[in-house]
Amino acid sequence: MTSLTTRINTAVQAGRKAIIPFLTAGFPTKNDFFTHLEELDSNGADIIEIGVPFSDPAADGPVVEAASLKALEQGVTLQWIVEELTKRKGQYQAELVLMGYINPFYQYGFEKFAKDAADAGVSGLIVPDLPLDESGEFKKILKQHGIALISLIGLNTPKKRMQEYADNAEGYVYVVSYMGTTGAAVAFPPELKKTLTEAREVFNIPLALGFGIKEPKQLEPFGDAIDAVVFGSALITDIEEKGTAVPFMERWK
Amino acid sequence: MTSLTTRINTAVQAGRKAIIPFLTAGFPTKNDFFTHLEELDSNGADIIEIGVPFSDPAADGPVVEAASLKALEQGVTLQWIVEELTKRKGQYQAELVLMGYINPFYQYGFEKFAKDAADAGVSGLIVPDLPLDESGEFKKILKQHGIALISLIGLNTPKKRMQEYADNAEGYVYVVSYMGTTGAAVAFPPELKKTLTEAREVFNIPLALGFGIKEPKQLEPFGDAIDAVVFGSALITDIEEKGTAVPFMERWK
Amino acid sequence: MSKGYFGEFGGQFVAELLIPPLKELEDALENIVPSEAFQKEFSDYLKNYVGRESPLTHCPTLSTDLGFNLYLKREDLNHTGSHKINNVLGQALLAKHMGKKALLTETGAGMNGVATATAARALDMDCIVFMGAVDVERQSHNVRRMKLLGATVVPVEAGSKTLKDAINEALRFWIKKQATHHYCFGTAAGPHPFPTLVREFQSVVGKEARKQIIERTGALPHSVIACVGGGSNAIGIFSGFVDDCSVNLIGVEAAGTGEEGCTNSAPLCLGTAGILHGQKTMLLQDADGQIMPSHSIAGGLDYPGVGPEHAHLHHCGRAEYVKVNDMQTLHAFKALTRAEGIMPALESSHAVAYVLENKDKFPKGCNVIVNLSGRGDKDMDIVEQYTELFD
Amino acid sequence: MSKGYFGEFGGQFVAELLIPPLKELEDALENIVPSEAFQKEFSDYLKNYVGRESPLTHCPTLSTDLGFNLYLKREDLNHTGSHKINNVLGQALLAKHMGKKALLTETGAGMNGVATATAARALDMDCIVFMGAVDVERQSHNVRRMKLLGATVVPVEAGSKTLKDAINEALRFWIKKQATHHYCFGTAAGPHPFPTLVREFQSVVGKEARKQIIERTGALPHSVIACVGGGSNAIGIFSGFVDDCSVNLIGVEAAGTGEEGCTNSAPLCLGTAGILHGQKTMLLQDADGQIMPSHSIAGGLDYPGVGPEHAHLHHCGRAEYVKVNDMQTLHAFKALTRAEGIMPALESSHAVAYVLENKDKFPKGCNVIVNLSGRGDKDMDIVEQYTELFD
Ligand SMILES: Cc1ncc(COP(=O)(O)O)c(C=O)c1O
Ligand SMILES: Cc1ncc(COP(=O)(O)O)c(C=O)c1O
Repeated sequence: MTSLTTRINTAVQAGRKAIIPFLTAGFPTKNDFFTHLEELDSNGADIIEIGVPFSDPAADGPVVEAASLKALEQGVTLQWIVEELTKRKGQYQAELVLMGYINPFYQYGFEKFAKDAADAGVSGLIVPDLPLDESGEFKKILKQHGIALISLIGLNTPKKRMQEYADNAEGYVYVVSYMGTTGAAVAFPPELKKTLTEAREVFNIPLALGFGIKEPKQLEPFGDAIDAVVFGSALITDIEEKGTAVPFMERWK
Repeated sequence: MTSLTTRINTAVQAGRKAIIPFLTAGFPTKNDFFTHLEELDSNGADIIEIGVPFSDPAADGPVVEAASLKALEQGVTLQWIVEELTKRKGQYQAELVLMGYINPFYQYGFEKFAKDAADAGVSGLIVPDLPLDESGEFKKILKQHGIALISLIGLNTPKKRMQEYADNAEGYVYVVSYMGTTGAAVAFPPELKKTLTEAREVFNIPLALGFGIKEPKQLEPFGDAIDAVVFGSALITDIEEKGTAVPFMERWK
Repeated sequence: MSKGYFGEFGGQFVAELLIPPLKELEDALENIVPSEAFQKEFSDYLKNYVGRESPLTHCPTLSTDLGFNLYLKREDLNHTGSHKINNVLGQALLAKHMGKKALLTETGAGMNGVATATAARALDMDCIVFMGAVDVERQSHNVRRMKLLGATVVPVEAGSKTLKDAINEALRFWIKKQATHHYCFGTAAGPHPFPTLVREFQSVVGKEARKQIIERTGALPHSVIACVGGGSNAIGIFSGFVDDCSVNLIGVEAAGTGEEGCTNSAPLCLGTAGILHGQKTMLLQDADGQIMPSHSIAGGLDYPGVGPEHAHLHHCGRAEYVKVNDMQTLHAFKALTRAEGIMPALESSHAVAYVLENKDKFPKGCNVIVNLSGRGDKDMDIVEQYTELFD
Repeated sequence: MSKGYFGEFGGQFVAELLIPPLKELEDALENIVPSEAFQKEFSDYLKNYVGRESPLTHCPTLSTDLGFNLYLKREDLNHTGSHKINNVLGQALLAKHMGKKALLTETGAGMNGVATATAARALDMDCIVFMGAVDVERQSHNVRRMKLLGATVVPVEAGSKTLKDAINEALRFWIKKQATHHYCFGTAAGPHPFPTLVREFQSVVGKEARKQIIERTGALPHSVIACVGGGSNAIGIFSGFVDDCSVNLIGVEAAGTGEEGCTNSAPLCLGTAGILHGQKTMLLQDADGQIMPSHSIAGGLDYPGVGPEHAHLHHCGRAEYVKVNDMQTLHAFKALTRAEGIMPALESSHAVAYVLENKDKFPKGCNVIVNLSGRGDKDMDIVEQYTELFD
């Protein structure tokens, strides 16, 4: 059982959902990013997803895309992220997960990345454009370095395919709440319940719900069907408005 | 022998070329046209060619075309020309020839036109877009009313074709001095001499040279090869400048 | 007097100075054109350069609406985008055989100019194009194409500064340059032998269409419909069916804005017999025989005359001539674009419009061919002025 | 891992949410496309709607200059003016068979957008086109054509506001609308099965060209040359000759302004391997794997990636990839226009330019085919900015 799984289980056992904020690395500036990371860490984050910016984030909505481009303009690279996290290793209570498109990892070198990321204290990776069929090699390397490759599933993922993911799934399962990109949903579609039920049957690791989440009451209908919640666009928007991550994190206490 | 032939022969016998000015009917205004016609008549014209304005004068250069369009704007029609000439019948010493494109005559009606034109004192007709092959019917009708249809020939008219024209030629032969439209030539091409020689062999009526003629000295090289001279564009330009046809006519005395 | 005549129409009403080059051309039409060598060369060009044969496209959506089968003869797919290239390539090739070094032509909408400039390049000849100054202004797109193709475009400032004046100027220029230049007349009009020559080169349209419709439907069509400017695309397709008495031939003229007495381009429907540009034909003219200005939203139809063979087919009743106005044309442009993904030239849209506006005249289930003489890219600027049509 | 791969390139690097529609499409490619019914319907459309086969035109003037025979495969004569229609009609037809109601696509220069909007009308489907805001601006002519065809054009304001961003946006939209919409990918790139599907529909170009050159010359050509943007016209013609080992296949990329380090569109010549838009391929990217902006005077080549099969043909050496810059392209545009009366698209002009600039690489008297992927009308505004070229 990876540290990510453990962390979520602990929260669930404490009668709450694990809290997983997402923040683009180097957003809004290289310095402020670490301030906000700190705020997230000391205000209830169980796991923090750090976005690795990419020029062509085809699975993201406008908020994350804009944050990503802004970070790139400021010279944020995967190497910078790994180096800065290495410097700060051990400072964070939350588990750290990197989330980014495959190409920057590919250019970094899968082997080198896995080693450096493990050294930096990263325990998981989410790659939205690396579906099951393409993930074999990278996943194996990551596993060798103790990094979990998180599976993403959506409303159109058949149970049979969930099973294929489940065979090798680690950490937690990222359930995409609707058919779309990050940050968009106003209401979750009715099929979501079925997806969560099936996922619960298939996977023996926790389920995290993400995409379009702004506030706790959105989760009420799901009860125990989910174990963790991921929020990104709404958080970024709030940080942009208020200059701090604290108020947004307060909502989830 | 038509009156046109007689008139030219008389001039030649007097040791000079017959003078044939061309003026567009109704140019520059309906009234002034008759003033200028008078000037031409009393200043040495043997024959006067009166242009019947047409919207699409495809054998004319810019000066005659502009005069033609100006006349049309002032409401000059073939009917008006015939009527006005009828009113003035007998006032002119010179023989009168109408020169115009075929369509206005066609619309007027060949038969009616021939009758009315004869009544108006017109003794000849020049139709630049009515070559031999198309002229049969109209020519016959004109002849019945004593009007000569003048033949036009050019530098590219083969001797054989001149002969075809000659079989029915009346009045005079209009020899076009160069390959082009009215008013353009600066120098006559060398082939002109040959054309004139051939024409003299073929035709037994006088030869008039036209197109691009401004002043008597242009004719010097031709000696007896021509019997008459036609000028139009240069005359019109002079009238436009000076408001009278007299000075231009003076040149030819 | 019957040489070069279609019934009472046609002839050779030109300056004597143009008789020799016309005779030279008559000779070429008689002796060079029918030769096997010329025909082979011409059909090679049509196949390998122009892209013939052009398809016959069935319009599924419109046919369902209409209750009968609408087929389009796709001259829009020819190199340079209209039927004009068939004629100019034929003439250019002939000119080359005749030893001419250059082509001269006139153009209204510019399609004939572009086609001629193109044929000149294909056959390595010079090219000069006369174009009314008003047309130069409103068809700037095609002027630019001609210039890119290396042609000299001469704006004609005389008269109404449109096609008829460009023809006048081209005739004038031809007088001067007849030794070196072939006048590549752009439509099946003008003095003999042009109407015959142009029909000859455009007859491939009718031959193909006849073969294609029989292959596709097993029978001759009920009707064949084409727009008529000078009449070359129409005579081209009609010629394939003129001997098939059962086939209705319908020529569609441009009614202009369409109200009583408006300026139009419909000499067969609204004109009288007269003589212009070397031919006796039907003309828009006043009682004194002065040619009237014409108008159509389709530049290529904007001519106050029409080829003499159409005047004859009209007179003897073998073909019917009708008219369609600017707004009907725009609606047809939109209807065909939206229904089938085919943007017709505004000229061709006239023919389409006649079918759409008169569907009751065609029996249910019959087959109708419209000659789609050109593509509509060139007309986008005009069409877009009618934004209310496209929302 | 080899499904959807060409050697080491290709794959299906997309969000999990796009796996189901891609699998659906794989099924359709396997089961519907090869069926006799589909093939018949598709080739009927190609023949009767698109106007295939397209001719193979010999260029007499340029061939004399070059010392060998230059032939052009005339995709410019297709309905809508480029090879794009072959692919989109195939995909639209397939989408219809799959029960989809609408097409979505991306476009750079607008040619794929126009073609897709057209196919949508031909098959009575809805159409939405994503286009970078910069491209909307500079290709307004094609935007207008799409709108006339009833398509919805969505300007994309993200990123560099060009083709790659339009693809991102189209992928995003497809996630949402996969139930009703088929993503009609415009070139032989993107996630499996698009590279295979697009090659399948473009292979008609190569099949025809092979048959035609053998008919005309009795032999296979020395070389086959095509411009490479995403790579669909190139893969279409290459596919006809890839098994003929003696035939040189040459893909021409866009070098942009051409000086060392300039922004270009030549990922095979100047890029490195990477992953973008669902595929592992050659890309223009920095050391961190960020995609770099691309540039070419030819909008349709302006893409920082390339279809994976080209990356493979490059890697294994079966095809050679070269590059040509903007000025060489303009000169070739002019040369072909003036020599043969054929105005090539600036994309296609790249392929022509390679031949003109490298004539010593071709043996005297040999036969060379250039794929003339599109017509140049759309590029007149650009070309005319270089007035010094055209006097
Ligand atoms: C597309 C198209 N159709 C028709 C015409 C009319 O000419 P015609 O009547 O000679 O076919 C033109 C003339 O430019 C044209 O461009
Ligand atoms: C005429 C033309 N050629 C080539 C291309 C490049 O695309 P591909 O490389 O897919 O053939 C385009 C793209 O728009 C095009 O319009």
